Amino acid sequence: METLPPTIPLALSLFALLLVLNLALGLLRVLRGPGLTDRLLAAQLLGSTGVALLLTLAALQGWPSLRDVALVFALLGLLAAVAYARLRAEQHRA
Amino acid sequence: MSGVSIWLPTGSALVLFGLLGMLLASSILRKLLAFNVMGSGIFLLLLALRPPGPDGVADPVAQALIITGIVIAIAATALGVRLARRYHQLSGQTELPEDRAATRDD
Amino acid sequence: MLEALTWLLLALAALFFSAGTLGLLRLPDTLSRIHALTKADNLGLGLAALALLLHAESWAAAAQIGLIWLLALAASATSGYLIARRCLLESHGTPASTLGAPPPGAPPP
Amino acid sequence: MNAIDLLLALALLLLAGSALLARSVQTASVLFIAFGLLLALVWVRLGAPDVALAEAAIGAGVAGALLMLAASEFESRRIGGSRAAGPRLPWPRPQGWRPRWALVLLALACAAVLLLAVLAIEPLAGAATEAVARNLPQSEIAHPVTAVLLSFRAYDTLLEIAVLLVAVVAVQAAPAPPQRALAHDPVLARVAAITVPLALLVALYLLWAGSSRSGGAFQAGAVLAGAVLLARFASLPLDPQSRLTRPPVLALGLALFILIGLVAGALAGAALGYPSGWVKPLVLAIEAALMVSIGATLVALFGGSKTA
Repeated sequence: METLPPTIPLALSLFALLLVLNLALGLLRVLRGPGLTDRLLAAQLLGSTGVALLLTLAALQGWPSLRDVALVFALLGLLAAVAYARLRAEQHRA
Repeated sequence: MSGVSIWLPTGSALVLFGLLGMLLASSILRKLLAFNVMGSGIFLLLLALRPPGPDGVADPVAQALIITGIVIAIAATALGVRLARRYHQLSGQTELPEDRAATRDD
Repeated sequence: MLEALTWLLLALAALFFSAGTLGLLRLPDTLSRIHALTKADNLGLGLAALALLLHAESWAAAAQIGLIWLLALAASATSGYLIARRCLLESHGTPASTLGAPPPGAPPP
Repeated sequence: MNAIDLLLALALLLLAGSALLARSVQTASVLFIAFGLLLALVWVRLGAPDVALAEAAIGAGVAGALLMLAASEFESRRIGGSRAAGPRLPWPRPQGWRPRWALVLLALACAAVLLLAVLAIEPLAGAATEAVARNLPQSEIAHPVTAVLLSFRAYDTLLEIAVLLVAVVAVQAAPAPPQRALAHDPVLARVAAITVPLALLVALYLLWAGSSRSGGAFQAGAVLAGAVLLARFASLPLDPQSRLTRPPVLALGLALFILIGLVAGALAGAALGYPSGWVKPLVLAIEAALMVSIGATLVALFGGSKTA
């Protein structure tokens, strides 16, 4: 966006890169994680880091609609965890 | 250009993963999951072949096609899942007979 | 001034995100890892949201960023609770009799 | 920026591979949700926020929850020990599948041919983009993707809705196994009581946003379905009689689309056309009906509800 002070895009790009790096490293751990529960943390990780990345890219590229994607991410991260926990709860009572 | 071309091998690899999953997995649900992965690979190829314009926004026709594709994929997946659940309810199995036979022979 | 503040906030956010990832990589058990992920990452998200608020193009955009942060906070706290609960139940073997018992008001499972 | 793309691509392949190789189908479906969310980020990087919205809501949210439901049903009976199919491990099979080399080679060959083919294609730089941009003023819809979906290629969307309706009819023809009622969880109920109305609001917002920027009936419908499913998991009394998934609601979108397509089309002189000056209200009306029907369809595809 043209209204941003000159060094801000640089800061945002660096931040975005760092977020993706965190995401990739975190995923490695989640995939190796022994328990089934560890795997669900992948969705959690994408929930928080993904939202931050989307907000950053929205500012960086000047696309307001990316914030809408972030909104949907935040809502659906919850749905995944809830579905998982509820359905498994059901299983253990069976 | 170089930014886009990363996605061509990625999409092809996803298609490969999906194909392998559909051919080799014995559980019906795994096959459905693989079907979805394969579809995602195809969508990725579709969009990667239409590089974004100068404003960075991708081709609207390709976007509309992919949105349609995602909706059709969920409809097919849901139908498959329902049939699998019904099959499981009636037979107690999670695999189709021919897949069970194939894995038993190995 | 605004620029320096943005850099500072983004650096802090990056620090918290990295701390969360470090916790995810190094902490020994699942419950600790949930803790690292849901706490550190959300603080990072809050700081990043604050930095981006400074550059929001309108009040509506700023409100939306705030809403997203609140929503992500609630979602991750709830998911963290649900996942941790499930994790506890599974590690205790026979869950329904001990920790998984429904509250008094709930219908029998 | 290329480093971001590279990392995203690697992470995407990693997630896809581990979802397909996961020991239990439940794990696989959890990883599939993460795969969908990551893919949504990739769509953003490719400049397709509309696709990202649809992927996050439908591809990750609804499809993942659907697979998860079936997986938990299958594996619960197995763990419960009610199966008489002989001794089994708690998970289906240690690796899930055994490689059969001829098939592996065949798949590899197919993928190699595909890769060579797509590498040989000269990317079509913006031919369709220009055509859409040229005709956009004439369509009276500000957002190009919405214009393609509801004006330029409206017949595509019409048939898509018809396919959805056929799928839901087929799904309802195969009765779902009865589902166990979920126990009440006070924390979840309180959070959902705030989140569900917010999600309904987001659905309306996406519908409205679709006329000028990313968003539209599909994304809004998927968020609507997500809200209803969340309410169901939290045992909230939203739609307790399952009125939403009755046939009239499911068919509403297709019916209104056809009706407006014929009536307005007759006035405009072409089937599925809109008379000038009326485009925006008509498209919004169609999209609103589509949103309700798509949301209802996704909920119906998910299966029968059982309230506590």
